Amino acid sequence: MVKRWDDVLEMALGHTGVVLVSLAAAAIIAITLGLLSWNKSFFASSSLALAGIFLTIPALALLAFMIPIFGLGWVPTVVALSVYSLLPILRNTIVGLRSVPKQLMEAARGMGMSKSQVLFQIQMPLAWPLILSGLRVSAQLIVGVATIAAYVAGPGFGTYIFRGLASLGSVNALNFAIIGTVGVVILALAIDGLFALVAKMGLFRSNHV
Amino acid sequence: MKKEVAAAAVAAASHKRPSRFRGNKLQWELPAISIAMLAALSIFHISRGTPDSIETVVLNWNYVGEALWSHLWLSVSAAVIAAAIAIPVGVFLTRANSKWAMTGALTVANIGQATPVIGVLVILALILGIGPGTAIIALVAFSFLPVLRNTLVGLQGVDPTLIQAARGMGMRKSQILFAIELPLAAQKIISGFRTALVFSIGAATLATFINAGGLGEAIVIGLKLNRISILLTGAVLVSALVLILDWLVGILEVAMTPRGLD
Amino acid sequence: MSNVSSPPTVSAQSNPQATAEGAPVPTRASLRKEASVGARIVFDKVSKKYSGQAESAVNEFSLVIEPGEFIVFVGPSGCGKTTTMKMVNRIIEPTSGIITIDGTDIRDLDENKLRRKIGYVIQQIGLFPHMTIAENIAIVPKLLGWSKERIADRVVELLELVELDPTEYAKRYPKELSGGQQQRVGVARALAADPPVMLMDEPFGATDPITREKLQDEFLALQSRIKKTIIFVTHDFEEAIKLGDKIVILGPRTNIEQFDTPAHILAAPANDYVAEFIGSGLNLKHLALLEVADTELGPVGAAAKDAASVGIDATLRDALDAVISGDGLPILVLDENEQPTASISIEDIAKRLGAEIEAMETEEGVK
Amino acid sequence: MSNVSSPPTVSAQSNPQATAEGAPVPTRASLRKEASVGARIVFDKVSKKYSGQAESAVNEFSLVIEPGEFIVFVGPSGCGKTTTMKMVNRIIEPTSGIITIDGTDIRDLDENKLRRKIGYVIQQIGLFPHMTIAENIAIVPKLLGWSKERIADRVVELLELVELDPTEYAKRYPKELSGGQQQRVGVARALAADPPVMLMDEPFGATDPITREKLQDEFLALQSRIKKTIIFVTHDFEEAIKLGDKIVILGPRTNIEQFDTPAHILAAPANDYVAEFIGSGLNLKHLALLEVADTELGPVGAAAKDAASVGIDATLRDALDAVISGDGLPILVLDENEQPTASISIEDIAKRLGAEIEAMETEEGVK
Amino acid sequence: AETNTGTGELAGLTGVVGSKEFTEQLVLGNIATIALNNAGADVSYQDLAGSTNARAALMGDEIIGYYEYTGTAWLVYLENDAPITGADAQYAAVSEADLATNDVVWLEGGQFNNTYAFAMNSEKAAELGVKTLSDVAALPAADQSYCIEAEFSARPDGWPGLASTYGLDTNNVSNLDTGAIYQITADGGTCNFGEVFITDGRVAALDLTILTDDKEFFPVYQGAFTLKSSTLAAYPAIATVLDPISVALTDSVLQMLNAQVDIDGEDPEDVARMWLQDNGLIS
Ligand SMILES: Nc1ncnc2c1ncn2[C@@H]1O[C@H](COP(=O)(O)OP(=O)(O)OP(=O)(O)O)[C@@H](O)[C@H]1O
Ligand SMILES: Nc1ncnc2c1ncn2[C@@H]1O[C@H](COP(=O)(O)OP(=O)(O)OP(=O)(O)O)[C@@H](O)[C@H]1O
Ligand SMILES: [Mg+2]
Ligand SMILES: [Mg+2]
Repeated sequence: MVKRWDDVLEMALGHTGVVLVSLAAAAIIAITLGLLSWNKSFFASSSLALAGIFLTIPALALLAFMIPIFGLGWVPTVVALSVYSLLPILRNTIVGLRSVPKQLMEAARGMGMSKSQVLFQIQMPLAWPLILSGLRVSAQLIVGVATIAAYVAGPGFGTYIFRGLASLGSVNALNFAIIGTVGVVILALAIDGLFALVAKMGLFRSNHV
Repeated sequence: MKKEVAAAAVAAASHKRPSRFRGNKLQWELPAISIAMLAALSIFHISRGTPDSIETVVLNWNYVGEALWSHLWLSVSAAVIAAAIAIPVGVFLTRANSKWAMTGALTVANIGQATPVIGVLVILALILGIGPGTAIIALVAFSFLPVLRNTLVGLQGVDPTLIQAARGMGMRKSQILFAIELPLAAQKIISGFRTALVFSIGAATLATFINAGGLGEAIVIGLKLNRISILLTGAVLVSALVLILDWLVGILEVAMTPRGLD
Repeated sequence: MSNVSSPPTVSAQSNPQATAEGAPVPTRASLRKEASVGARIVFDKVSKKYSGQAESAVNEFSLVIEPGEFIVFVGPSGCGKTTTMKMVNRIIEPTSGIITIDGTDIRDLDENKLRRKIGYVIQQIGLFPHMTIAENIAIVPKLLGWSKERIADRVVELLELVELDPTEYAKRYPKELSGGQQQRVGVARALAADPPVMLMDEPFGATDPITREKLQDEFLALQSRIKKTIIFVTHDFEEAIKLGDKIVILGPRTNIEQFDTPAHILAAPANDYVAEFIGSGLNLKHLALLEVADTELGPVGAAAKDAASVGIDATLRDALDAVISGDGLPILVLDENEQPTASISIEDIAKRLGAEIEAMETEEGVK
Repeated sequence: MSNVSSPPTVSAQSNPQATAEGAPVPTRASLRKEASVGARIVFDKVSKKYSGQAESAVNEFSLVIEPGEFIVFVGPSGCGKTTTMKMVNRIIEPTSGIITIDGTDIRDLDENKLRRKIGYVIQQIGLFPHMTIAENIAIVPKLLGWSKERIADRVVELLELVELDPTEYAKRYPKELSGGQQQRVGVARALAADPPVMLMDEPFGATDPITREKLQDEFLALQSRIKKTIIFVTHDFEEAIKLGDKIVILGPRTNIEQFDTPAHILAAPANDYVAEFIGSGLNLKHLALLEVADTELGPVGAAAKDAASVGIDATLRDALDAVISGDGLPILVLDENEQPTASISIEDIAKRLGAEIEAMETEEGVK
Repeated sequence: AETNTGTGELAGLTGVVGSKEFTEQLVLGNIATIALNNAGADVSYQDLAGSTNARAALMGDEIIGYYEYTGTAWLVYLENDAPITGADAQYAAVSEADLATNDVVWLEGGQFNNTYAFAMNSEKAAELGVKTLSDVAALPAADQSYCIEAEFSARPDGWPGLASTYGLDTNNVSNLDTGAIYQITADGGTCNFGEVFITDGRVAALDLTILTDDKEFFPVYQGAFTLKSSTLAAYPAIATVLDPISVALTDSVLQMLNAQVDIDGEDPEDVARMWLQDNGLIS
């Protein structure tokens, strides 16, 4: 097995990369969508519906559909992971923005803040803990889902996991599956730790309610 | 006399209140979209003419009905069980005030979320045997985190002056929890549950790999045998299930939201 | 307008400075314990320092409150009044010092049982937004397991007490009420289970003068029936005079500047700070505590026939108001049947006040 | 205590009832528009009915507020004061009726530009919990693009204005402040960008008398420099008298009971409701508006050598307070150099008040 | 050592050779890669999860080619209902149709047939005394428990046809993931009979007994290298390099190679290289 450590390192880096890139893309899309739609009932529930439907499309189907468009490798993986991770962020953004106390909204509007200023300076910071919670759920979700990169020759631990699962019963199968799975788990925890760290550093200061 | 007044107050006040479902609270677009999707699917099937021998295996009411039912059953019970565990755990963690408990529980939940469902399913099947029970365990692990996290944030976000007021009235911790904190955090917790439900419906497509039924079988057959009609049937039904269940929970949420908060 | 004087049951506190300096001293008041349902509350060198602040918000605060006393805290904003109150029902734990209720250290009491015996009107009102007004008020009675009918009756009774029409407001939610209406619901909620002790943090701050006066009168009537121990914070000195058996005038960091009956404080403010706090018209305020009936009056003839008049049960403040509304000459005093029975002049008023102040000063001197 | 009388620039409103009845009438005040930076606010039959309520909270409310006027709303809790204010800056849209500012229907104005010109102190304070005190105050200046230094200076200036030490409080979060401190931050925040119009909903309700008086004086000083148009809600009638150019006394559903200058209202309450609202000691309150300097005084010799004294710039209320602290006989009046210059007796005070009331009544009659 | 000298018949051929994710495919993919590079190409190897993806990658020109099975292509990509009996007939039909409709060329077919079969725990087989599927059909219903893949349950060459041909009892059938079937069948309990692929190394590794398809129900799944006709036109030597290798790949060869990976735990690439060298198929 030892000669495979290089593989493992490469997989770990690839896995982390693909997750972070996808998460960043998803966060930008979902938060933007949330900011645009939180007070428009139809728009909000339609985008939530869409984000929910994405989550039900089996990875295999989604990727088979994307290979002709995006080819193999990082691109289809990132696209797939991004659409999978929209829902938790989007839903929490919408709910978070909606649950800001009424008297604070009134105070803010009374000061002549435009809708967008109220949104960015008051609602966003107050909704931030919930949005962050969505982000962290999404991060964990796609660390796991990123194994599907194996379907399209993308990076990450998926190759090992799928190879292991497909050959269960043969000698190395469990090793493959375990290395892959443990890798995913360690990565997941590391990424969540990263969130905790960033939150502590104050970049994502949570509100002082 | 006093009682009459009180009774009158109830009667007088309750009839003039406008429906809590006014505005777009019913979110009719959700069932509307799903009906539109199902209609499109039907038209697709009707216009395609006679199915081939592979299609006939799946595309019959018996098969679809059973798959739909088992999918519904699996995913809903998994989401409900996840919530039934995650909410109390969340409550406990916000009380325990222990960094270790918090880190520990979140680590477990993170692992549950991050481990690929298919892997958990197959490995659990080898250990516990195959079937719906095993599938539900895997699905619960998978849909646990969103409920837990939102429960934590929801409870931590309750206005501290209200908790102080409640404490000042001599409410026991449990009473404050049930009468004040949980209702006020409900929207955020339910939002987590709705996410969990979608997770669980989506992941239940994999239950077929351990003989636990669901619409996943149609999807796998459609995919592996390249039969678009079967694939679409499975996928559209799963999506419709997501929309309709999410809609129902949404209705429940509006119905449960205390009027003072809407 | 009700006529208020220091309730007769209130015994003058033996040198209040002594308690302020920390050692709780036995007082005469403890002898009449059986007569009251309130509780005795003792603060003994209680301090609270908020983490992250340089100075303690409450600093070695000592005070003895006798059962059934209505104590008013006045003091500059930020001096620690709210903090002190919250330590009584253990919303906040003191950094040091001891608080006892009826001799028991409150730390030895069950938190929740303690709190159910203490009605608490919180400064931020703090109504529960997800409960109707009726539900908000019913919380403690429900906790205590009252029957449905009893609770319903009580809610109606309390809403009427705080001048809110039950048919209109019982089923509303807090956000559908005006600020002052919400505040009154807060008071009703704290009163719900008739607790022997009340902590009231600026409970009438947002109510209009007419309603406020009604509420004050209701409170005094209530208090004369069931003597609760009440700690009451207000920024309205006239309210303090009207309601308090004793007033605690606090300086920064809950330093006790003066702790005495309203009459004593008005007669002899302990220092400039207290005088400034009372504000202008010290004597005029004092007159509100004195009654025409207790004053040496002149004969009916001393007043002109068409002079203004004042009831015999009115306060001297009202009498003075009537005097200046004429030309400054004596006015008529009417008895219960609205018949002239005597006259009152500015000199009569001034003399009575002078005598009162002198009496207070001698009393101080004796102690 | 500062000495306040109706500011000379305030013209008596031609029959206020006329405006109350709906038709905005041109007034003399509009002639001095160029002198003021405030804005003219006109309510024309404005109503607001909350959905689900049987009756409208604000009912056909009409009022003309001239530029630079300081208008105080007083009225029972729940009568619609807050609702009326919120319609001015369009937090709430009226069910019917029109509000204009400087002649323009506010619905035709850009909401946000409108609001930035209107400082708003909300009743529930509403500080943003995620921002420090300094950040809370800096919001509007930031919106207006002020430079960093200018904002920092302004924050310090405002914190000092509201009696909070900037070094201590600027970096704190709202939850780390007492109730009264939070309220003062709310006032500072509304003043930040020096808006020409201010809506102040019980802004000093939770502050102690000393601080409150300082704030009131600051406000009057500010107002005499830059004349803002201010709508101010209070439940403290003395505050209303002290601050208001005019007072609007409201009944249920914002029915205007009386709209006039403090002096007029005190001299001639329009009806029993108004009298009750003013409370006891009507004449005594009125004296607070009159000055010793404007009164016909007696010779120095009329007072005893050792009689009490009062400054010439004091109010008659203070003078009366001094009179009764003696024996009711005349007291000395001191000039700026603390030298006796005249004497004042109860008759002098009563006469001056009588003359004042008569003058007001004639004025009323003429109109 | 690789002979990436840029000379040889296939100089200039670059890209990726693909495979699916199970052992036999890993070996085949490596064999093709090594052989092509040996002939002067500079290609890399990439495994993909699932047939659909491998095929999509081929159609999208993401890979040069990969080993596919005739039965799979005929039933899945070409969407036919029924297989064609006989390996050669099936091969001829597939290669003709795939070229015509998809421009996909089938090189010389291998001599292996990775078709479906039913297998069971060898002890259990001895105990029940079954050797053929007809024997199985004769068992009491209680002993007839089957584990199959979802896709097998629907395809005409799968369960429905098989059950009716042999008259199997269909009351106790579990749907399972391919990977899990081997282990669960070996464990016994859940099912006595598991659907497997004949050449899979785990058949030997887990000591499974294959039941003879005595009625020759299963179609032929003959492996062959598939690629786009345009690629072959540009590099006709691909066929000359790979054809002799495919011919050398027999059922028993693949079983052996698969077993080296699955049982001995060797790396597929090493296994592929050793076999090519040992048989003188590369220089
Ligand atoms: N959101 C609402 N929904 C329904 N009714 C409301 C709402 N807000 C206020 N009201 C009612 O409208 C009336 C006027 O309320 P408003 O807040 O304007 O009173 P206010 O004069 O400011 O009283 P206060 O002095 O107590 O602050 C009250 O009777 C109140 O109960
Ligand atoms: N949570 C806190 N953290 C830090 N400092 C606090 C906190 N709460 C209050 N303080 C500070 O402690 C002091 C006392 O506060 P407290 O609320 O007891 O004042 P108060 O007398 O009730 O004032 P007010 O009349 O304004 O309500 C104040 O200076 C305040 O700034
Ligand atoms: Mg306070
Ligand atoms: Mg109000």
